[in-house]
Amino acid sequence: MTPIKISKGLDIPIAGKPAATLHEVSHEGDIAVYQEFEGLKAKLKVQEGDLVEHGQVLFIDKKQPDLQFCSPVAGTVKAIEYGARRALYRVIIEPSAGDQPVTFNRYTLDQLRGIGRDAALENLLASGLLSLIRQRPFSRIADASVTPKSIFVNAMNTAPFGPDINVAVQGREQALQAGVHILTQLTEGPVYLCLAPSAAEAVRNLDGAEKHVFEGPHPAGNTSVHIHHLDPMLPADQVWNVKAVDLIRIGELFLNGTLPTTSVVSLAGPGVQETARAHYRVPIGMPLSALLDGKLESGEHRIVKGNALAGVAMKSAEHVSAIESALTIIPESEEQYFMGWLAPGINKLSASRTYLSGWNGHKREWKLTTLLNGSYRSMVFTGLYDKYVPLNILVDYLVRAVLAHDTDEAISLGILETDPEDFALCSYVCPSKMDISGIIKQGLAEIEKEGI
Amino acid sequence: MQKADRQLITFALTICVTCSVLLSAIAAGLKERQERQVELDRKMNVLIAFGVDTRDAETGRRISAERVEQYFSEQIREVVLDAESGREIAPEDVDLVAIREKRQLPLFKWEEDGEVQKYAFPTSGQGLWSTIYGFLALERDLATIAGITFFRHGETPGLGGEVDRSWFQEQFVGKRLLDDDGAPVRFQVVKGGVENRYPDGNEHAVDGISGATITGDGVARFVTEDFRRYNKFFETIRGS
Amino acid sequence: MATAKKIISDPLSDNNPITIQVLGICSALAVTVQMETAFVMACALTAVLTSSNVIISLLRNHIPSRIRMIVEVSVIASLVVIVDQVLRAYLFELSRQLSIFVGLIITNCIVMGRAEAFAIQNPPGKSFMDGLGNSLGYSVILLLVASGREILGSGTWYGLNVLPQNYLGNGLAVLAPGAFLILGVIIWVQRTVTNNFKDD
Amino acid sequence: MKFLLKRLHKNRHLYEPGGKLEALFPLYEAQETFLFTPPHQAKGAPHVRDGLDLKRAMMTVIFALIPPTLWGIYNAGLQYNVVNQIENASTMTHWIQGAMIVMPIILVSYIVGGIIEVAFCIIRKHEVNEGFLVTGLLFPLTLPPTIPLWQVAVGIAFGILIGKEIFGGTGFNVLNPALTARAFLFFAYPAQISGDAVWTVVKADNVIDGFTGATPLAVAAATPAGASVIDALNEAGFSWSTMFGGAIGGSIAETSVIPILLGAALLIAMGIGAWRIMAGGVIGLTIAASLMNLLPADNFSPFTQLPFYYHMVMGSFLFGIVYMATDPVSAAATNTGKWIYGILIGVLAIIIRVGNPAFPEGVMLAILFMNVMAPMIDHYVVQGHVRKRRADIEARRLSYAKG
Repeated sequence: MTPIKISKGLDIPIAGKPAATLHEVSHEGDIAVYQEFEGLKAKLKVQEGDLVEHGQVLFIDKKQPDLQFCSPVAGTVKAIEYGARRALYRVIIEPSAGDQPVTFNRYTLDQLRGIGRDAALENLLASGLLSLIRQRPFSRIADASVTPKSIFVNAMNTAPFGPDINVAVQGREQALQAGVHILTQLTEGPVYLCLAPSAAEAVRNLDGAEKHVFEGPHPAGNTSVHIHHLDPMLPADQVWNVKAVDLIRIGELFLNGTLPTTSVVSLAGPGVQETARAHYRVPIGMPLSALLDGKLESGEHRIVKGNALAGVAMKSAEHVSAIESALTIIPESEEQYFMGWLAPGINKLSASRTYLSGWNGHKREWKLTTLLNGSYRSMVFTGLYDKYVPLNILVDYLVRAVLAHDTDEAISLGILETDPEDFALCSYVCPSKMDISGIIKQGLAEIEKEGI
Repeated sequence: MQKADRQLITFALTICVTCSVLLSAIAAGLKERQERQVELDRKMNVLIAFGVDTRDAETGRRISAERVEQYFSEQIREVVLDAESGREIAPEDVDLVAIREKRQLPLFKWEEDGEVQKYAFPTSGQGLWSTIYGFLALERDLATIAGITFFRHGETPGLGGEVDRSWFQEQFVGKRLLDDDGAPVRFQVVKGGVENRYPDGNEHAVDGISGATITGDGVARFVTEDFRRYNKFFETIRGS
Repeated sequence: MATAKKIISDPLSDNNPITIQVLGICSALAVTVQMETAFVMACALTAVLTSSNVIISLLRNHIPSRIRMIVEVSVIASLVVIVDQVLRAYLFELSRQLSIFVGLIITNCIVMGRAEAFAIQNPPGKSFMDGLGNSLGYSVILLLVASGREILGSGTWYGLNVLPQNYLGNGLAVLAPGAFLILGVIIWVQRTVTNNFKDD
Repeated sequence: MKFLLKRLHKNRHLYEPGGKLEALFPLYEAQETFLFTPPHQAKGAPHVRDGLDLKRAMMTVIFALIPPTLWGIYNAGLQYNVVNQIENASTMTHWIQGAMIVMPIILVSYIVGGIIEVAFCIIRKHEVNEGFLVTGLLFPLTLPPTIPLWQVAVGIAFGILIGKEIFGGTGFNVLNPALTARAFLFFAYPAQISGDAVWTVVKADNVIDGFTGATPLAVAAATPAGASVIDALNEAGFSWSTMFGGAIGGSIAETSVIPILLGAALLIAMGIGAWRIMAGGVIGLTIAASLMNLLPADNFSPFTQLPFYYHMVMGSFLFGIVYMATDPVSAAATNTGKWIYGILIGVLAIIIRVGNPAFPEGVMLAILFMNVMAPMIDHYVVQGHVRKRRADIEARRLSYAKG
């Protein structure tokens, strides 16, 4: 397998890479299930005080009513909380011994090679795990009524930081293989498996998928890059994608017939004590406070669900996500440096060569903080962004088209092939400190609303 | 033919006829005055070249047409020369096209007490962007410049456009177009100033306009050339 | 009469033919180097515009609509030629400086525009007011631009020295782009002050 | 430094909304962010940010301007001392004399420009943008040392008002403000700046024999038909090597090639200056000048016969292409666009220089003209990209479908 080499991009040398070790974490207390999907309108199926079984439906998607979101644990619905505009925020469940877990269709590994699309979708919808599969364009939950052109499995991670599939797959090799088989049932096209050069044998030897190795700096591990190089999309195309770590859970569902209760989470970032930077198998929905207790450095931190580039800041009172398996902890900072514009820049990391660190600083690790390193300014067209997006896209002009609400232009410039996370590096390097990902996200939302 | 069409044509005809009659009448009525104005303008510029103050010192207004005519009837005599032979042409042979092509050369003589004191002739030529028009007046010796005026041009304001400024024109007064042997010189408009190039002075050169070398070169060239055209005639006068 | 007042005042700022409708720019650029030429041009345009408005208004019920435009042009052209001839006979030097721009009043959108937009459907009295108002709107801007250009360019105003003798003339103000710039600044200031500027 | 920061913060409340000096917040912000990096945090993703901000980027341009500025100061003094025949002038006296000539020009530019910039920031209630620091230095460096100070003030005021603020401020301007300012002076007061006059400060009563002081471009443009421009230049004291070295009269920072190349190297090394534009300019100039050389010498001005390596070191070409043409706000932004933009600047500069005797310095006009054209170039590059992109995807899918 000759690797596909990606040259554009940047590996940010941020400290806090998670070790390749896996620790089991158990939890006795309350569990929370979040409505964490953008654009999803939830319809509740339980009330406060109800007893729920493991695998029982908590809420459904109004748009795709077959898609059910289920409880990962048996217990009592302790509280239902709402966010802005009375939208469901989360359901808190106090675990107790259940009578009978809700079961799903169970298959052997061999059966899975040919169960057919309908059987595969039935389990995925009933369990809610279809929500782990995303659909391009717009990166929404896969639409069961659509047969995708192809499916991309992302078995690599180049962003700082995410779980390592080599660690997560340990002991779950069969489940991952089962997941790949299920995907082959969902599309008539190929299932692509995108691997890092370091992929373990268990991942490398998976059966049923077309395997490709991607090599290079971030965003070589982003699905958009894989799609772009393997099977580029035209505006009318629809493609599904799923992360390999999530595919393990899908495989477990089909092999065991019950909803998986745990997921592998990577805990990383400069805010985590060095010894605690590792992978954890945790009960889905457990409180962050319980997981993070005693593992962080002193000081104020930002807890990020996902990686440092594209993740979402969380409150410490929140819980482990059901769909995102990375936690990144970044120290907060408001430090002001004297005459920063004059400093040689030995102690300040920059990808630009205006700082000394831009010349050789990427060889060592940096304890980066949330400091913006500048002020917001108006956009200057420099072509700088293009160096960080290996997608044959003129980023400046795409951004301008979105800002001008020129959706036709944005589509012809290729916005539908992208995901906001692909532009995270642009925001990272932007001297005007623009939120490029946010602009692209807004553009995608506008196009989705207007229809293509 | 329908009634509407007939009305339309009648109306159109009426408008056309009314307009043309009105315009013809006005044009005919004003023609003489307009021609006088053109003539007056030309004469005014000749007077300026001769060094007559055409503006009233107090009011700043131009002198009256009567005064101009008075100068021309009393002190100025206009003749036209044949460029080839250098002789005066009979008034009936004067041809405007030939004058424009410089085959016939108009010449103005300034007379005092029956004697010619100064001569003036039109001079024109290419500057940088446009043709520059002017009059050049000579002293009685037919070599020393008595005055020069440039009254029409399209040069860059602030650069070549400075040719119509008095500082530029006044330097010409007293300069000579013949050398010591009586041969016509190549007159010069010197970039960077006469003083710099000729520390001892030069009576065949004036200071150029900074930033307008080509305009200056043009002026020097056409003044020299036009003088040479007239010089054939001047030699006969000097000879007599 | 409120409407008559409005007919005159409206084109002065809110609906100024030059700064708001951006018409008649060509002559505004060409004749504004000095106040004198600008003033004569303003008078010429006022004469043409008011009389063309009045004449076309008088004829409005007789003009067959099929040849409406051509009649308007004939009237305007005749008036312009008359003005041009008179200038040549009585203000020769100025007419030479104004050169073809007096003749080009024929194609000045303001004149034709007012004839089409107003005079053709209003009585002579009102049309006269409208012509006068628009002429004034045009003249004000023309004279403002000319003031700016003459003062900046030559240090004089209407031929009178208003700046110290050793003032160095600004050559840009004398060139046509200078008129563009001054006009642009006038439009900028006017739109900022009246907040008349609408995006899209 | 903690002490200084504390003092700054102590007064901050005065300038914040509701404070007594609320209207002057841009001034406070400017001084605080001049002294200290701002304390802002990344609001959302990405949660870590690169160290580079626009202030640093602009300061890099200023650093890159230091070598030509220093040379300009030295040279202004040197020219003064030579022309005025100052006896026993040492290097030190050149420096002092030059500083006395050049520093007031730079100061006037900064003070007048700064007042206007801050005034607009206060009216428009936004932060003082650092772009003005570059404009305020670039502009005086393009002026001859003989420029009257009032013209510097008028020029920078025009450049910032008409070149920038009228369009809405930094980032929205079409033209490079420094060049707009220079073009304004060029057309408004041509006698002082067209390159034909004496460009060395001369004491009123001390003019030496034969000193004409025209710049090389003026000499070249005025070479009479039939003569060789190189000979004319040599006669006027401008050999290729003297023009390369730059100890001649000219605009403050444009005369010497070496410090400009130093600055260019710094800009390219730091990744701030667009090397494609610089390279494009050099290529465009070379092509255009070489094509001109092919014209029959008899029918055209001798200036057409001048080899490109002379054009390269004459006038403000290098200074313009390195510092002015690369201004990211007014230049082309696409990579292909940058090549086209740079090449056309080079070509146009030569055409204007050689073909238009009234404007011996074509670089400024070429850059301004291409500033206006840059959005159009980019538009076509982007449309080409869109077409190619789609064709590419379709072709790849087709080949994939075939196996």
